[in-house]
Amino acid sequence: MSDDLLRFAPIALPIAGAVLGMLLEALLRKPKVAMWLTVASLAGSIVSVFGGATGLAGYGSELYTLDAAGGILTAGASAFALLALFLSVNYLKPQDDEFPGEIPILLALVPAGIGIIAGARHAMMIFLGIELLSVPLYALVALRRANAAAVEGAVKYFLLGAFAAGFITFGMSLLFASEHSLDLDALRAAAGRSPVAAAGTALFLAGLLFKLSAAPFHFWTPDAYEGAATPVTALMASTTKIGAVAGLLKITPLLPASAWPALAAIALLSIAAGNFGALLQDRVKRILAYSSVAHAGTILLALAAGLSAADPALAADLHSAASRASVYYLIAYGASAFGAFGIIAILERGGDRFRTIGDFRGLSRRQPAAAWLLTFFLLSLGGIPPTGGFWAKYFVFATAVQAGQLWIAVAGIILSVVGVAYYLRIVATCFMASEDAELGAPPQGKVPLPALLATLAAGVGVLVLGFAPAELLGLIGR
Amino acid sequence: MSLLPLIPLFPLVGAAACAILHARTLAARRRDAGAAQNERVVGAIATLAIVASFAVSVAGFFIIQHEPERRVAWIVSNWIPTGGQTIDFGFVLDPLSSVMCLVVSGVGALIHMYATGYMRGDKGYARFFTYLNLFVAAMLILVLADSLPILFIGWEGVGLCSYLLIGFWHENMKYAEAGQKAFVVNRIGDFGFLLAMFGAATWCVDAAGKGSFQFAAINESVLAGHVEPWQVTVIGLLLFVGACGKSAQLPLYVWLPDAMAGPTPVSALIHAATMVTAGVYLVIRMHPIFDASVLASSVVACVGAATALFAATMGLVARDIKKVLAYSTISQLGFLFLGAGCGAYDASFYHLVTHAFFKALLFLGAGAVILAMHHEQDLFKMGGLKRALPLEYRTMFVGAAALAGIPLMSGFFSKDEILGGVLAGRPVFGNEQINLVLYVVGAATALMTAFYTFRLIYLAFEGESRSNEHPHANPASMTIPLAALALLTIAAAALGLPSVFGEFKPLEHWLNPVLELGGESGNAAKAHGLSHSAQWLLLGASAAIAMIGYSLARATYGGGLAKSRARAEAMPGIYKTLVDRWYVDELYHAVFTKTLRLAGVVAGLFDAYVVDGAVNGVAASAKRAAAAARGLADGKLQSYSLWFGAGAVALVAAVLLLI
Amino acid sequence: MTFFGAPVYFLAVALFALGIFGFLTRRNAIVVLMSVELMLNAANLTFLAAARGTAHVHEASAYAIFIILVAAAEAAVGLALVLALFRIKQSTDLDVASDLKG
Amino acid sequence: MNDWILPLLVGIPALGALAVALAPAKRDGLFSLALLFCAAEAALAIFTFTKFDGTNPNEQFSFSRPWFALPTGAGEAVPVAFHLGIDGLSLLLVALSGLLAPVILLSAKGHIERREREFLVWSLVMIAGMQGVFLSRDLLLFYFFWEISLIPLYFIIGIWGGPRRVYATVKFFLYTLAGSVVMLIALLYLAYNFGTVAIQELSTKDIPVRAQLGCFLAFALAFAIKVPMVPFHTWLPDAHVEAPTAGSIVLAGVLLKMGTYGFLRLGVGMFPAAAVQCGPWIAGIGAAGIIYGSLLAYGQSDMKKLIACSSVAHMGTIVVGMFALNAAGLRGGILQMINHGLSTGLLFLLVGVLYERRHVREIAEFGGLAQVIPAFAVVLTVATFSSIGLPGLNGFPGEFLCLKGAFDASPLLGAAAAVGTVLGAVYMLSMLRRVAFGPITRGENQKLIDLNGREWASAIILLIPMVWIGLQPSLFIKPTEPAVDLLISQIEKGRRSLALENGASLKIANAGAAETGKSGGRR
Amino acid sequence: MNFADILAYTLGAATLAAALGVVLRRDAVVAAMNLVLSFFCLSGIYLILGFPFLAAIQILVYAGAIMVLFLFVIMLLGVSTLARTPVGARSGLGAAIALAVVVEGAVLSVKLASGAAANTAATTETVAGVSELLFKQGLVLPFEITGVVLLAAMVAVVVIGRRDLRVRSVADFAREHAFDPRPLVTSMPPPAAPDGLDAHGLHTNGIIKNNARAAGEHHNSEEIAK
Repeated sequence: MSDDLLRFAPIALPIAGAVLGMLLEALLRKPKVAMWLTVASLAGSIVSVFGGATGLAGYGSELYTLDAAGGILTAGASAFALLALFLSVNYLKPQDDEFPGEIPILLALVPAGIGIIAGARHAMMIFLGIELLSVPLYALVALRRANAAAVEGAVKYFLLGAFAAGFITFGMSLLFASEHSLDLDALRAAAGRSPVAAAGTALFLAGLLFKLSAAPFHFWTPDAYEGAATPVTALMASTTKIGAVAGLLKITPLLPASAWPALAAIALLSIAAGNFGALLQDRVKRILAYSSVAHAGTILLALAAGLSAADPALAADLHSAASRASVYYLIAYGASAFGAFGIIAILERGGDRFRTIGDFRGLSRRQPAAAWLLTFFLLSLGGIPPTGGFWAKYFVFATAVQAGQLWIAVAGIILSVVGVAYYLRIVATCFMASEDAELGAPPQGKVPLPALLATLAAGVGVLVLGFAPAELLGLIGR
Repeated sequence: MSLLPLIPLFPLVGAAACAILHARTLAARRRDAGAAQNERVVGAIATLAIVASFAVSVAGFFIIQHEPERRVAWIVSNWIPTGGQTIDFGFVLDPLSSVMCLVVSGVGALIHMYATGYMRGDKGYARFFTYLNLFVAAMLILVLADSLPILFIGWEGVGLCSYLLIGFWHENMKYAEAGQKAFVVNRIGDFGFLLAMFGAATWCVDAAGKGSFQFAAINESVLAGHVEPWQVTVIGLLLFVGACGKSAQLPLYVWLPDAMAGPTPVSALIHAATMVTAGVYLVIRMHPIFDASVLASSVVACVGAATALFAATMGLVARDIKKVLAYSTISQLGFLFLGAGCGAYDASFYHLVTHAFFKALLFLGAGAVILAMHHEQDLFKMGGLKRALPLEYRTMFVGAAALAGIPLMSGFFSKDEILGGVLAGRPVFGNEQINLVLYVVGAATALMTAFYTFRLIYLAFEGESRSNEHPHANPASMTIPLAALALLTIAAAALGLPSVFGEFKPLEHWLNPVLELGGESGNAAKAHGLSHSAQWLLLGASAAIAMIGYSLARATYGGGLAKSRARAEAMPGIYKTLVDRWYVDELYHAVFTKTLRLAGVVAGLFDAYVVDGAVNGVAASAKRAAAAARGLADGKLQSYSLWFGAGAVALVAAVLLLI
Repeated sequence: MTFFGAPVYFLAVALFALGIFGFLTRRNAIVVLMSVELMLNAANLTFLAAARGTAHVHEASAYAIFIILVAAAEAAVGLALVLALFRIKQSTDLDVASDLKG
Repeated sequence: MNDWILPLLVGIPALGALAVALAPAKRDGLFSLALLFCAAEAALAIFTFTKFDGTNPNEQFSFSRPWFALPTGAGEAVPVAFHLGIDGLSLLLVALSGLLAPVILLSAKGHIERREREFLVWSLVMIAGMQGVFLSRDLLLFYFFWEISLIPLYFIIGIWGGPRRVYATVKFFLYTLAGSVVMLIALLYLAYNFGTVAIQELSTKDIPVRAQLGCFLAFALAFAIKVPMVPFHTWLPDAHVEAPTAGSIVLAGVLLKMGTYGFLRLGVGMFPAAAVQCGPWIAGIGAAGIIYGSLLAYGQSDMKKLIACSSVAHMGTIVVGMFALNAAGLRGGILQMINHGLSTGLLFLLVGVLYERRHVREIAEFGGLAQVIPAFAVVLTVATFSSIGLPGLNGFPGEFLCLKGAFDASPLLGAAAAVGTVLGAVYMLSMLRRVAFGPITRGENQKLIDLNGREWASAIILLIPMVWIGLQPSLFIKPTEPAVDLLISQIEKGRRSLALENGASLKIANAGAAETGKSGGRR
Repeated sequence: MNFADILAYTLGAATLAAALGVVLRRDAVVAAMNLVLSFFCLSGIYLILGFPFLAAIQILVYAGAIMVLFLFVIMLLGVSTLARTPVGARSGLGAAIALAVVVEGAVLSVKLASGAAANTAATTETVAGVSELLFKQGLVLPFEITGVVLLAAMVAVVVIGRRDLRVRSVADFAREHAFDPRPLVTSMPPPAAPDGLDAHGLHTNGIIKNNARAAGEHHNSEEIAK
């Protein structure tokens, strides 16, 4: 019995935390309780993943079993949700006169959804996981419902999300119609046999690519990121991709191996759309949003490579390489993106001053620590060596080269150099503004401690990944 | 043997000492301590260093007598390991280099003594002697080197010192430009020398196929025939390009007239006695190459003759006393190459030695005149100095006589030997007539030389004084060297009397081991070329040429300036071109300097707009794409969903097609 | 020719296409939400049509139920958002919500 | 046994950067702390040079710790190690960058007034990055340090540079990054197809000629941008003009050498067949670069830009020397890397001296300085003549060997490269004349003060090795000779495999091999 | 073509007509009614397909709960405002995409139909069978998860829909939250940038474009300063 409890712990704990939190919130009217409860449940989820919740068989294991990579993804999502909670603790207080108790509940449900997707061995589980992941996020984006931008962002995110849900369900129905089963292992075995199944997978894929914010489906990302409050954006930047990639890792094998060029095309399109979109941007959150589109493209590059081998033996190798690369990328990119948004959240402290690049001018003189930390995160996003971002990019392109797609790798990596240009622009504004240029508005009030801790935690994560990639690689590999 | 390395070492130490003193005077000047007292010390150190080196050279001269090959070689240390061969700091004292050492250090010492007087009161006194000592050291290294790269050290060393000394008064931009021009033209010559060096090291391989930079090895390999003829010619020509650069021959002579910007002792030492002869020394040292390749030696001869004639014409009309001597130096060097080109190496070396003496004498005399006339250099503003400067007049007269080739003077014998060598020497380009033509050119040059030499004497010393300054006497330290050089000029005649007066040829006999390398090829061919009667005829002709030149000059310039002016106007066209130095300077300026500057500007523009343009173009196109990408996101949910729908449909279609 | 062969799937695809058409062309938030419902119903129909008469009957209806429940959840959140938008913009026309751009 | 040296060589500046970043000391306290670390670095570099055993061709003092394994499917993985080693090829460069460390600090003291702490941190990180590049024996580690060394210079130019600094520094960063990412792809290709990223193993493994060519071209692109070779050089003048003096010294002194060192170690070392195949082309471009660079320099009116263009020409000489692929050329290439570092470093130092006093760099602004500041004029003259290649100073041995190598490879190439010596004299001496000689044209030049103690110290640090190499180059060339001979045997192996590849049957191959063997000059 | 087929065809046609009505009618209320009609027809089809339980659920949940919610919201927003809802600008493109989906769908359904074996064993769906799956074993976990999804939806709706504690009339709330057209970036006119530097003190002709113009030209909703 204890095995089953342990097996479900990574997703059960956050859900339990949310429900209990809601009850206590209703009864005791003290938001602090819900917050600490969520913290405990998320921490419990992380601990349970490393405590051996992965790879166990048991009740309902044909529907839900966490493997090593899935475990890392769930733990990552829970960690990022935890950090987002810390980030938003007193971010919103000045705005909405009392801290809405529901935020911890919503924050707890997001990693639960991702855990479900990560462990899913059944298509419906993936769909439900996506829904459980998305609904709280819609609410979180629209948190400051008095702010027109937030509501607009949430509406766009929701409507396109519902549209994607329509595609996913119809895709699943086609899969069921042709294979009469939604069990992923059965479907993988039948991959490529019937066109209807392939079309169904493609539709399912479209929904997931929306969640990943890949190229043609990415237009919601800048608006949602800009509309939402910065801690929520930090959460979205780091976790939505984990959920999407967890789903993609399970759905792409259903596609016939010969379909990899489609994925590769979307990957390159995303990198280009993301990088070129951000090049002339003036508002920092939109820049980071477009950069997340580019990073989505990079991950897709690895997944496309993972798909491309015809004979089964090489296919298995490539798929494991692709999943290793993409999981590493998610954790490294997630930490860097979270860190960058964390810095912006600390600087904003609830206000809306640090919106455009102009506000960052001469930051290195006013807030040197913030400037250097932001630079570190941006370098990691750009994939410059001493940071985790470098190894992430390295492993992705390693998978592409292993799959023999040299020219696609070269194209992808040249486009990513364009990406570095706009990170440098932000860094240049912070450090290299001319002496006499008047500086952006100074942030008022002192630095909120929990937010600082969260951002520093992300920084340490990126640094450790930068200098010692072996640890995480080992964890994923096992 | 152990003291031979001291020869180049003394001047080096002297240079270092003067440099330190200069640095102290700089510091002292700021506290304006006694400069004069300092000058005496510096002058003494510098001169002593050269004298010591001269003494060791003399000792060396006697030491090598007893050596089997009259040759002593020593290696100081290894220098550059080039993978194949290792280049060492190797030096050799053999008959050729010992005489050169004697000339360099001897004349050098005298000029140093003269300079102590000439430069008195100049605030760069110590700096001057540092450079002068450094120059002598470099020249000695050049002469004593036993391999091409070590010779190249001396070669570029003297180039550096001539750059520093020409531009010594660097306050005046024109002098600085003259210095730069000298170095750049030398560098063009060095380009040829460098390639010749590599060619020799690569192609002149010994029996075992191993190349070497050593003179001995190269000469021996050329003689042994291991080198293909075209390669020998290429090396020969490239060596000659280097020699032209250094010895101011036709294409690369333009820097010498401008080099007169330097103080006069510099002109005397560098641009008359030592550095300019380095080219001839190189040709003589590598003579097996020129013997082996008819084309190379013929080119040397013809260029020599052409330069001699060309420079002499310009000498006729030069107004500046030092410019006259400069053109005469170029012309005499042309003579040397003419002789060397026809195989008369000992004759041209003999003329080299005598020329060193009397040209140095003339320059020092000119210096004395200039100093006396308070730095006035224009001949037309001088005159009647005979009475004021009697010693200078007599010594310069001796020098002029030697230069003009007045019979019984050393110049006469050495020039005659060369002309004889031309007639009896190797047929240029394979046929005899060209030798005859070259002889006629040589004779014409000799005539012009005699004319302009005595033109100088008469304009400067004869007639009535045309300037209002009253010349003051020069200090003893300047007059003693003049006298000494005059004696040397006269004594030099004894070094190489023509064979018709009996077999007393110490210089030729002394140089045999070096010039005998080729067995037949050397001067043996010349010895029995001319019969006694031909030799007498030759002597007579040379004497006649000299006397005609002397009398012509006396006639035109004897009666003072007015009459001579009239005669000059008689032929305006030629006079103008000669005065403007055949417009060569303008030609060079237009051809080289302007095109180079234009090329620089064009390269700059090309770089900024084409190469850089491409880079910025990439950035601009990226920005255009970025603007387009931003245009797509127009904020309307409908367009987002259209993209979504289109993407989904495309994806499904792609998957269906790719199954 | 029996309705339950190809025609039922035609109907499902038609419903799905109409849902997409409604979503892409209508600018009224409510109608857009209704179109999404249509697409979800199309999926239900396909599930059930595929499982007709087979042993997976119960499985298909379970999936249909799940989809209906999720549709309900989506509708609720959607309408809440529409209301919030209306309160800010006094209109449900989606072009009004186009300030975030670039 | 003494494998502690190399990690310390990289560690000292890194620790120094950390110490300076955290130390609470006030303004010049920080500076002396940084100088302490730099002095230690210089001492250790010289110590390494002396302890280096000049007879053994392969790497010494190697320090290797497993870092991580890149799984390449089917169970096995490519071991990536933190593997440092020094051998003949990198010895001189490590010594140079160690030596330049104090010079950078000393020259920075004068003109870095604001934000010293950041500057000191960045320059120390820069030095650590450079040493890392020269010492790493693992391709991935090489790439890791290669990109890390970009960041400090980005900030040094960006924050303390001139008016167009942001444009210049972004251009420098992106240009170099674009080249190096292509190298990353080639690096990955090698890792997957040959199962190792250790440079030593890759050099011994005979890679098929076609693959060699592909990888070589990818690596060559990255290094050509870094050297810079002519078509890719436009970032250098901008970077130099905008960089502060210390930035210019480190950029010209060491950063450009990473390109040539890369060509040597990775280009020729690992892909000899491709190097033999592309050698003449690259040498040709190098020779063109010499002439083009010299013409560019001649047309400049800004002193710093002139020296920047001159270093394009000098680097062309090094490339010509190296890709002559013979004993003399390789020795010349390696030595000339050091010479260029020293002479151009000194030239930039002197330009910095003038800039600190007059805050202007146009040559026309100066004139007749020899009369006002004679000591400066003397050092400037020595630096000019060293960069022209006057025998007796350090320029000559290097240039002589490069040109001899080029001549041995092909007389035409030798002649083209030798033209550089003449053009070099033209533009350098005209610059020297317009700056130091002639009358004093500007009033402000009257009151210029001569070199102070600090400036003399940094100049002396550079002058001593310049004269020493000039007089006794064998001391510096001897230790590199075994490694160069090893490289030559590698090239011969490349030639043979290339001949095998081209010659269809074995017979033609033998004839071909014999032919190419005998007359090195045949192209 | 027995009776069931005829009935199925008619119901199918009716559903299609209703769906067209939903999509094309300009009036939202009529659209909602059409949707309800289509749900009823669908439940009829489910009955014929042999899924009585599903037919009931369709009516109860879809028509009963969700459509009521829609109508409630339509009423709340005021029927008049929803009378004339314009069609989107680029509806032509939307139609094209829908048509493409129809074509692809048709192809697939033909393949699907041919593939499916025409089995006649009419094992109709029973409530027991479904509940066995949902509550005992088989699909229990997804069912629980849908529960959590519904919970999440509830919390989300509460967060979004929460009315401010300070009760104010809709009018002044609207005024207070009206969108202030001031451009998002208080982009003052770019100062005369010395030698080509843009408003941000950054170089213009390099990669950093002069985006003061770009920032000024698009206006954005400024967060209403509290």
